[in-house]
Amino acid sequence: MRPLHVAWLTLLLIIPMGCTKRSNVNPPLSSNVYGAQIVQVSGDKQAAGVGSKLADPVVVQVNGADGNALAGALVSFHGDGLVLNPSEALSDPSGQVSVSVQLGGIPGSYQLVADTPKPGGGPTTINVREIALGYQEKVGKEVSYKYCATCHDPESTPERVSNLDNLTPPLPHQFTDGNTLNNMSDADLIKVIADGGPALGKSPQSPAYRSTLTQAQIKAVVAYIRAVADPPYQLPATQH
Amino acid sequence: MAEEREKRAADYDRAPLDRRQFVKVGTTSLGVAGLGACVFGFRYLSPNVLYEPPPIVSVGRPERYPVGSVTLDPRFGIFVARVQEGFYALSAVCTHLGCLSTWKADTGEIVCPCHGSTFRRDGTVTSGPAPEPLPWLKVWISDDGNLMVDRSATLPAHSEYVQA
Amino acid sequence: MPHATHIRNPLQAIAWWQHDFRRMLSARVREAQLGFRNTWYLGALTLGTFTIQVSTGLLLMLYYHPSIPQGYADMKDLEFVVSSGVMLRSLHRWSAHAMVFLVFMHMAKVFYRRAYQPPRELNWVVGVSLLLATLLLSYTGYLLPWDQLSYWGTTVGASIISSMPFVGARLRFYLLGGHTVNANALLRFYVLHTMIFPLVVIMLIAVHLWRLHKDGGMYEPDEQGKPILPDHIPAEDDLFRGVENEKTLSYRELLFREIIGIEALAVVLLSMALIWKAPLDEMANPLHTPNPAKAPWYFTGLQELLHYFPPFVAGIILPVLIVSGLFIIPFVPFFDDVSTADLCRWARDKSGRSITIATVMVVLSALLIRIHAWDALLPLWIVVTLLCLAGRTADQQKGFRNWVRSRSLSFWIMTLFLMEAVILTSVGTFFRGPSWTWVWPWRG
Amino acid sequence: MSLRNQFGGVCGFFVGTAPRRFASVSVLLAIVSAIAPTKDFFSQWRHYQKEYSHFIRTRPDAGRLQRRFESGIHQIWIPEQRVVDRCTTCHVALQEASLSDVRKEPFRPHPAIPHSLTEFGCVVCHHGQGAATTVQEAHYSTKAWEQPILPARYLESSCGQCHMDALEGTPQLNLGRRLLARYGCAHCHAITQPDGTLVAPVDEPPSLEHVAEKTTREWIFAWTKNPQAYAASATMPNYRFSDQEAADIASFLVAQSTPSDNSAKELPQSVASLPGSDTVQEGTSLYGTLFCASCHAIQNAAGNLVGGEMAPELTRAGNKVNPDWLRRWLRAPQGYDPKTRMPRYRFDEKQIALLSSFLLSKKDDDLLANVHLPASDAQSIARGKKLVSDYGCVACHRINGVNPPESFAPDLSRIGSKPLFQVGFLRGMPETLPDYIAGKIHDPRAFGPALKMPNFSLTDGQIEALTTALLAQTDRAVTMPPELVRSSPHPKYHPGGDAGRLMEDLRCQSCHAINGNGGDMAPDLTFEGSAVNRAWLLDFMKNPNTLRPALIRRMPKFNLSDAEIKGLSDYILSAYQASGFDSQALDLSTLNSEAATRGKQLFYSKYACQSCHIVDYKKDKGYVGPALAGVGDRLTPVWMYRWLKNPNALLSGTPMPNFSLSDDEARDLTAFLTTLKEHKKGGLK
Repeated sequence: MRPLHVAWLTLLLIIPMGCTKRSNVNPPLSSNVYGAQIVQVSGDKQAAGVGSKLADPVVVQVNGADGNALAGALVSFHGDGLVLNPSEALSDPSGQVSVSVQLGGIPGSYQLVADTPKPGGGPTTINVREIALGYQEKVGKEVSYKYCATCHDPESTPERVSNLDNLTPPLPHQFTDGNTLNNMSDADLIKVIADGGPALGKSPQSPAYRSTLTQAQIKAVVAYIRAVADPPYQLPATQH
Repeated sequence: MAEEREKRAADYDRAPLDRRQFVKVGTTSLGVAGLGACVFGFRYLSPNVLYEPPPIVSVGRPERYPVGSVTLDPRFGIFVARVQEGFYALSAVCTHLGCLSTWKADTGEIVCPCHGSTFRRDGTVTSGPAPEPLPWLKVWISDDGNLMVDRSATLPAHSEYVQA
Repeated sequence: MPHATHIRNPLQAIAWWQHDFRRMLSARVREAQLGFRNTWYLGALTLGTFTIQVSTGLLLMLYYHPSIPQGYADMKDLEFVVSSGVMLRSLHRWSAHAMVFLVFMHMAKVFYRRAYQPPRELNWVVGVSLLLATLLLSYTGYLLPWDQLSYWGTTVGASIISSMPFVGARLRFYLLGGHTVNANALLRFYVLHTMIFPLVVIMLIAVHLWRLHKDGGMYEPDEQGKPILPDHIPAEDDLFRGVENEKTLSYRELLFREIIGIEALAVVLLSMALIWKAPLDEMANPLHTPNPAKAPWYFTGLQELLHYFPPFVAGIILPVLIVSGLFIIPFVPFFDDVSTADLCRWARDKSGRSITIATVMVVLSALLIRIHAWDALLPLWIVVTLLCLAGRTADQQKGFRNWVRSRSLSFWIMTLFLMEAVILTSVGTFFRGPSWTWVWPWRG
Repeated sequence: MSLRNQFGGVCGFFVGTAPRRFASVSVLLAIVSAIAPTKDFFSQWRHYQKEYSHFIRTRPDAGRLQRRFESGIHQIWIPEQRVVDRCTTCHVALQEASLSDVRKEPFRPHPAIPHSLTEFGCVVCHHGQGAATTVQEAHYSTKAWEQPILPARYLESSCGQCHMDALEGTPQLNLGRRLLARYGCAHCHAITQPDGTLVAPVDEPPSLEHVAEKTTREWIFAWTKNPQAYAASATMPNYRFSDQEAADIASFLVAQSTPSDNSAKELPQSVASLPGSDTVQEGTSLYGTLFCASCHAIQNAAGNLVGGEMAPELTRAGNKVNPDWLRRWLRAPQGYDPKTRMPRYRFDEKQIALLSSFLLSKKDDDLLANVHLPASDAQSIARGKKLVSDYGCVACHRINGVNPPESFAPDLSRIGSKPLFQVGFLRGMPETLPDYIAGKIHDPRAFGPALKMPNFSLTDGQIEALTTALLAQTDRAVTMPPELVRSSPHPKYHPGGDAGRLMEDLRCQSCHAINGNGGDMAPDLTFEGSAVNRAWLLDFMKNPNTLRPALIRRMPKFNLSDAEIKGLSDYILSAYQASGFDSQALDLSTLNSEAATRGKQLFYSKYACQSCHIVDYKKDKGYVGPALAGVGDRLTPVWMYRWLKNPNALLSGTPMPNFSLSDDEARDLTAFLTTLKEHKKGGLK
């Protein structure tokens, strides 16, 4: 008899608790518009400090089967370690949804996944990569903006005009050029930064920074190059 | 029914004490509890953290120590010495009764202020009551370029010199 | 005098040893005295908490430095790195609360059993002194963790002291070793808590037990409610004439019953210590007074009084009245001799005394209403209601009303005091929020 | 029934007789007292250490990791700094660089930073409770420890507790500190930094003592209502005044205004007196050729701001200024506001007329179209005066008859350690200090409509940066031992003498830094006297041309007289000398033609200098560094030589790398560079 009483009491207590908890959650969005395709509009591959909000929102667009933008489609966002606002939304009249992204606290790449339900069931998804910079990568970014970017970055900004077009071939690689730079070892990168292009048989247009930068700064630049590499840099298997 | 229960309880109360059983069970249980308390006490009494300098200490940049110098680091009770062959470290704790010895630069020897033991710069005893030479301690250069000494690791004398 | 050859096991040895040792505990007791209902074992349990306090306190002293801020850091170490340290500290804390509570209970129980009657009046005085010593012991220990709770609790307590006329400020200065609660105060409280008050308490306990034995062991009233003294025990009851005029071996019944009781209490306190950690706030910050700053719970009743009355009244006059009242109760037979029936008789005739009593009640109520002390008013009116009830009751009626009728004046005084203490303390502890305003504890 | 009986029976068995009671209680006591040590054994940190020792077995360097791992509670104890950090008990692998690919907490190694773990411990930077050995107590806010772990995005603030100078690794902190000074936070709030100095505001809000001369009551009304409507880049925040309040303030400001020194001066001729031609067109091109855009910005047709941010945006200047005032201002800005950063250009009458006509044409007819203010009366002025003093306008602006307020806004020197009990959080916001600070900057009035702090139009990134900078203002930072504070001295420098007065008049230090004082828009002049040749300097002053073709911002032409140029050049050449430059570091006779030939070789092939510097405008294209055509005229050989050997020694922070040239190489390059001369007709006679 007594255990039964306890069970009843527990049930009576638990049910209202469950109910109140439920009522705090917003009702999930729903939509009966189904997109055939989801594409990324802007905001990918941004780099920001760990835990920071990205400067620009990530914008994706839902297209219908005819390839035109589709309004009112449900798009939901996920991402390990990311704080996403909103986590789901309906596409606006131009078929777009924008989401503000706050990076996680661990340096490295983060995948933002946006998906929308397909007409036949199941989602269609797109992956967007964002980059969180730790202390070393931040130092590398500062150093490379000051010393490297004028030649290695083809984009000009109000503060800095790109010098890339003024160089004679072979032209420098962008730091995001993972296809080339991922194949170079850390030691080689350090060497070419410290001793200039000729150290690896490359162009003398790349000066030697051994006496200008400290070893820590050079390592930081390498860390930054690794962080922004596209496709992402994979650590070689450690041999011991 | 309630009366019955009361009666039974009263019976239990009145039941004559079986002294042997009583003592056996009681003391055994108390013994178990006491033993537990001893284990507990042992664990409680041994501190899990120590507020002492760790055995491995950094004595700063190697450049601080010129060749031919013997420097007492009183924080850690060690001598850092540099000779032509390289660096070595000695415990500054006199092997006699544990006083902190000092380096006399004018006479070039290590002197214990308590009972007058004197040592050479390599730790060997020259006079006084000290029964053993000052032990050599393990020295190395850390990744960030500081001179490190492990006060818990002694070495045979003259076995190892560290290059800056 | 028992012989060493009689001793057959260690427990017996303890009992004999105790018997020899200044006869602190009677070797034999009358079976009638052993029942739980008589004492609720409150004295033994209090002694048990004190034993726990001493043993845990000694262990805690091994990790405690009475200095700022190390004292607080030691609390953190006890919590985080000392094996079972947090349990030990919690045990010390809960058992301190339990001790204060049990001492109060013990006093009330002894009082309501009229166990203070001659020849036990001296032991009653010792008991009241033990109550005060326990409060002081607890209060001085309250500061040692050096967190916000303890710092401000102590500060509030110390300012109650300073409200004494003429000597208050001076006394506070000596107690704290300065004008504020600071490093000196911490050291002084440490010495008081770990040396002086424990010694005082131990000595008082020794006297208390010795007197207990001397006054005929545990109190047992006869039919008329008068105490049975050793030399009044009827001869036919005496089966152990060779040893003492008592019945049962005390080591076998009394000691074991009490040990079981103490063990059970230890189980309860240990479980509490395992479930609830002793509170620890942020480190003491003299620049920030938490709102409300509360004294330890056994002083919140006093603090509640301070909210209503000027410090001189609440901090000095009332406590002095209460304490001296407690001390003198056994020495003034008047309180015991005047029964409720007498009181009612007074109330019925139109003599000056009835008017006096009525006036006292009305003036007291008016005063409490004037200062909005509703919580203090409540027990007063309950007592007045009960008295009126008793006054309207015919003689020889049975049941509760008659029981009320047969109480003495001292019963009413003590009941009023205890009710006030319980109500004021619980109001001060649970129902007072920031700036000592009324709050409902269940509303956030 | 039977259950109850059974229950009674069971109870009876355990508590029935006194021995059983005794035994039961004793056993219970034994069990209960065993719980505490058992709990201790199953503690969180042991769990993590066990997990770690399992984890490292899967690593290739398992043996080494195993040897370096020691179980038990670890602590970093630094008595001098009161640090007792036990974080390493669970974060066991902080010093294992070989685990750098691990992303699982608490086993990540610490990234490489300039400090070792044992130097400051963990809590000094990361906050949280270092003494704790449970996850909850160590990381989160508890009753016994208020400060939770600092979120990663504000972590740079911890560096700012000691480091006052801009570090490479702390872009956000650096930005935040710049913004603190730039947005005038320090006008109202006192912020004492770890080195004991107050944050000095760098914005210069104009004096309003003569404001009626410059603009109208209507404009002041519109501006006060919403500064950003007039100029999107306006620094002045929006106080959300009501129409009535804005009108009262405008009335008061006009009423308190007094005539400036300028008002007594003769009025320069207006554009109406110029003969014919398209004056606005001419004025526009004059605005361009005078490089006004170096400091002032104007919105272009596409809505983008073009120009510098040092001086006010001029997009709608025509709505604001009184034409007479503008012309007097262009002639002598200091006559109106002695503290202005605007130089006194030696404009001629025509230039003033053209420029003013151009600026007056920059207007937006909608801005003031709907502003119709009633005539101002005494009550309105009185109300305005009260508002002005209540809202602390004089903390920034000088206004007649209102004294600067004292301790007007809370001191923020220790805001990073503000106890949470002092903080009034908004409903629904996370109750942490960073969130509170960020929320307060984002929308101060949300914390109470009566609060005076205005709404600054800041981006999320700027708010994050400001929060970071403010979080650096901790108790620890303020009480930091001076030997730990890293701060470079900030000497005050003002050039003296006649030349000094001229330099003040020209506001050289608005753009150029000298001895660590001044702007960073133009080259540092500290060692200019050692660097340049006299003839070149004279020529340059007369007709400044840029050395960096890629730059939009350039040195304006000041129309200096020959005497002024001569005096100024002499002063620069004698006063701004680098120490030890007369040494015989370079034997000029060795700079011969062979050396120059070798130098040319080095310049073009070995060091590929042409990738950044232009020598031959036809061939070379690099424009990272200044053009070197004519550098032989400009720079002295000794300077060139020393510069080539170690640029950073002469100008710290220069992007020019140190090539570690040998003495010979440096000499040869110098020889080559000295041959680079522009054969122009010389400057001054």
